[in-house]
Amino acid sequence: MGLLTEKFDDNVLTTRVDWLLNWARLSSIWPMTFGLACCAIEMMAVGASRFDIDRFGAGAFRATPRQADLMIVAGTVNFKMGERVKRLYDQMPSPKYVIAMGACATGGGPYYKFGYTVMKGVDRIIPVDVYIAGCPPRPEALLEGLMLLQEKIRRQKVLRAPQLEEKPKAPSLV
Amino acid sequence: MEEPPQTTPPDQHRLREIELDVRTQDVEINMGPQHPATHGVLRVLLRADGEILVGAESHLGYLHRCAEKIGENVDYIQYMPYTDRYDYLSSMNNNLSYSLAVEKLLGVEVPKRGQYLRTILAELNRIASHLVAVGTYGIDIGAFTPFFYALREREFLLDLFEKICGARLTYSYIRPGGVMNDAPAGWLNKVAEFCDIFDQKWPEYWNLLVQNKIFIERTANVGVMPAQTAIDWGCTGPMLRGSGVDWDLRRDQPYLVYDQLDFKVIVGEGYRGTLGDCFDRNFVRMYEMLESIKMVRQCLAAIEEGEVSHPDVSLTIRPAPGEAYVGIENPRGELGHYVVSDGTKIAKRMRCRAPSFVNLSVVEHTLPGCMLADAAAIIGATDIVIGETDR
Amino acid sequence: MEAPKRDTAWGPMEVHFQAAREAHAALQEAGLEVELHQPNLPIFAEEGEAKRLAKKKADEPHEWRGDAFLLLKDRERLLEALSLIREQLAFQQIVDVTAVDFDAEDSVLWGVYQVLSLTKKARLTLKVHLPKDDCRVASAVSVYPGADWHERESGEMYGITYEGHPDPRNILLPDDWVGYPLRKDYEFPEEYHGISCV
Amino acid sequence: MKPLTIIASALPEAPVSEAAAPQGNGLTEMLAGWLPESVPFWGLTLMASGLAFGVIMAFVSVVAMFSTWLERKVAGHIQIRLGPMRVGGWHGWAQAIADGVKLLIKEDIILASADRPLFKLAPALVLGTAISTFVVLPFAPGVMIADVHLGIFFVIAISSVTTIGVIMAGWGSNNKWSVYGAMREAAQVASYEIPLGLSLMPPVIYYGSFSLLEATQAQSGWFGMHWYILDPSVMLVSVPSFVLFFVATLAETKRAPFDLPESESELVAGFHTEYSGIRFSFFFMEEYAAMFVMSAIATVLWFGGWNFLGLAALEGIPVLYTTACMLVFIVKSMLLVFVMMWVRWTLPRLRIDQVMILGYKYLTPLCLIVVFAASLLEYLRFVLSN
Repeated sequence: MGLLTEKFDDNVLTTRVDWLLNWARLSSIWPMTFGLACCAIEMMAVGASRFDIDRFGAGAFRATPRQADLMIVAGTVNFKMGERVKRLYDQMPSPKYVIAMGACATGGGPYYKFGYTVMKGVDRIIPVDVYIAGCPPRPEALLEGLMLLQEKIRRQKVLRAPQLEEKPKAPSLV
Repeated sequence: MEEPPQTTPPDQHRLREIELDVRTQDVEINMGPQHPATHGVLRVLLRADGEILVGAESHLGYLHRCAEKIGENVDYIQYMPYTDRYDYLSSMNNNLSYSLAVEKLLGVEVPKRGQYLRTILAELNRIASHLVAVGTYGIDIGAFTPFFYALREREFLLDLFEKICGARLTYSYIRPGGVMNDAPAGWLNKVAEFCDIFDQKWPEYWNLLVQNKIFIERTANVGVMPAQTAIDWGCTGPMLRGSGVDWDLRRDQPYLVYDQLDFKVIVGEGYRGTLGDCFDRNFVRMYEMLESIKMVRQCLAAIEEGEVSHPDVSLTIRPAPGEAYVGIENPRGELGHYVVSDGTKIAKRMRCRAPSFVNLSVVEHTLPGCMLADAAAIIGATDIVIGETDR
Repeated sequence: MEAPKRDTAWGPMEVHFQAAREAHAALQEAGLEVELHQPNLPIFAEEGEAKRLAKKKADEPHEWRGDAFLLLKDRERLLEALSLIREQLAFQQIVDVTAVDFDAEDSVLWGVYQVLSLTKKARLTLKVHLPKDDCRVASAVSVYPGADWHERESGEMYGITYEGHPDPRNILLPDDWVGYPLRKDYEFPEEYHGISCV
Repeated sequence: MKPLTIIASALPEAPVSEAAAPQGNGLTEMLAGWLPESVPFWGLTLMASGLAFGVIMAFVSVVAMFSTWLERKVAGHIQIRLGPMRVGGWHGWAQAIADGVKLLIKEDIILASADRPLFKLAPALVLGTAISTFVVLPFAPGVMIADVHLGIFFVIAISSVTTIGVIMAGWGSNNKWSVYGAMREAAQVASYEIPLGLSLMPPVIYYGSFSLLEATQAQSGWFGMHWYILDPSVMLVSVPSFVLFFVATLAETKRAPFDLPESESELVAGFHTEYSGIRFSFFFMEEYAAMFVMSAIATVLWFGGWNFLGLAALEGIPVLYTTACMLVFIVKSMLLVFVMMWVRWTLPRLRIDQVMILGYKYLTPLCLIVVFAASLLEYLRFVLSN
């Protein structure tokens, strides 16, 4: 699809095709099996019986970044791990999405002031699509974050030329 | 005194070459920090000869969150939330250890009802933690379904915790001087209800996972750790008891109301395979859940009305100078807080002795000689929480 | 052996005090210079004392409460003391090795060793003073293998050199980390590998 | 049926090369009827092959998609969840379509350090071999691409080519986990080919033919219920041989408890760790296609193929009869696929040495015993019937 991406103007065909592609993408967001800290436990709960993220088609947790669409940064990122988070993000095939789950991934959380190794938000190394508040967020909050991400994907334009500004580029770690 | 076990026999590589007259090279594989079997962000560097491991080296620090430094910069009550996040599967126990250490410095004892509530919550949290441990161990072995069954009961427990303190995971409920608030009306009945439900559900895990032939094959005789090694390396909790050492802080250094409760310390007995293997550690966890239910029932029978917090302890705490170490039996072993106070409202040292950290240190010595698939089984049986090993 | 009596809500106290006294006597008998420090406040506070303490000014003199500990005067003889504690006094397990930087102005760090006896069911705390300008002490790994990772950790956090440690690398911090974070005079870094820390 | 003599008589008559050509030529004749006379025979054959390929490809895609959806639903319900519920409306029926389209438009990453030809060829080879096994499946009377006389042999031979693809994928990825997955696959499949082949022998001895079509026709008695596994005179060997075949099938198709090549908690994703997007979906499809093929073989040999109670009554209405037969065949196969999923979500995973021990020390000797018993039984039946 790389050849066709972002080459066309708006018309009936492209909007319908866009609708289909976006529908496929938002209906099948495969997260990566990637837990960092406390939030990972709530992420597990989201996969489990009561909340069951699989209902929305996002339950196929893939262990390898190559097959994942969504990286849920569930927990505190420190500098040592940040390098790996960045690498894992780079290993994912596009289109890829990032959810910063919880206060730590969003902005350092309770470790903001005295946490000398804690990265003050994962958005300093990778672009984030959805931020979820909470420490840790409730599973419902993660489900809502997923739906916000789905809304975001629904509005994307695949074949048509982009009209939104590009995301700011994150600084490199190494 | 026993020599520490060798990580990798240095001459093994050469010997093999001579024996087989084939030039072979060990594979170095990097397991983690993002790997499904490392329970978080542990990284283990494995050296393998085909499927057989010849060396292992753990790398930690991917979740180092500087909690001890923070403890020296914030006051005693402000530090409570950080203790929650050490071992995020059993926050109640972390709160308890910290609160007891501060209370030791303050010299105050919580009223009886508070002590009973603390005991009930610590034991319920132990069950919740063991449920995750047993469930994720199933995933490590390759069985996904028991995990979901275990989490089903855990959700019931989390509802109970949520009712009493408002949080699902990070409670800050047990705090210096007592507990946050008294149990809401009907809460204790709910706990009794849970005990009955759990008694019915427990055989499900036992039959589905532990009694499974493949599970036994995968865990029995794998990762055997003799009792002496476990003691030498400072292992505690199910790791130590799985090796057949009869040691439980709840019985041997009783705190709270444990001296008034009647319970059995579960010790591995080599029910399948050798004493001290992965099966035994899991076995200890399985039966400890039942013992916890027993204790909770006794507490429910004994609890009486009254105050839950000590009236002298307020939000500002300035303990007398001195130092206190309190170790309690966490689901993973001895969780100790070592607090050094100089009489001001900020501690001089806030050390957390984390059981996972110590238990993990022996794993890299257990791995050589096992197969690659056993690495997942052994790390899983250690039941580590990275938030605690890295702090 | 019977489980020790529960003295307090945080566990038995008397058995630990007893163990500290016994260990003090045994170590002194072996010719090691050891001080026994015992708290001088009663275990339980009087009613209202905690409230009174909470309002107390910092410069008022304090009494001392908590655990007893042994202070080993000569840090060169640490291994001797530890092996005596392990072999003769039957403290089989090392619980914790850590250090304390009590004050930035202090000239010494405290090296703290917590040991546990599974047979006596008692704990013991041994301390040594390590001068900050010459921060080294013998590694306890040869006596207690379990001290391995604890020493690596306090080594990187306090800049203590554990002499004879089999693997003295950083364990929690990145290999290229600058400074010893748990020292009181530690300055928080501005940036790490181009990522701002503030 | 001529017991005991079949193997000798079947082999020289039907060498594989001849048998692989379209036999009934139904499709070719049909095309010849529609197209002008001037179209040469090779053109017709080519067109027929193309058409057949298209049909199979579509069928495989549908089967794979349905199976992925089913797998997630089965997993969900076994794990007291619901599985996909939202995508497309009713019970997430469109989930697999969304997954497929998404994988199609995902970025296709080829590592700079990968062995590019191997890396690219592997998924195609794997899926191609999985598809070609569909050629010999008798879906319904007259609905069969090729009636190969050595059909069973063909399936076994072709399906083990998958292993080469997996090894290529593992090696070409330049990833240690992948290499481990590939090596495990090689060891495992090589070991389980033996019990797999041997466990197919009892039915072959019973039918006296390697042809899947003949096997199906042989089970049409008793109003469509004369299935091999239901025949009381041979139940002593038919049931054990099916169990052995099923176990060997699980290993052959890399399903739990034998999913070592891609064991998630050990090898991340095994041999397809480095594959993304469409190439990964090929492996995905292959897994489900292979499961279906193996279940279909079991259906034909043990569960009567398209035969079902009273189905022959519909023979007067050809369209209805064919559809019903196909439906019966597919439902039977999918039921076996369901059992495989059920096993996967129930059992833990074996270790590689245990897999080997199971294969060589238990399955192979048991298979030999069963084959011996089957021959003996067949001889007795032959003696008694004469």
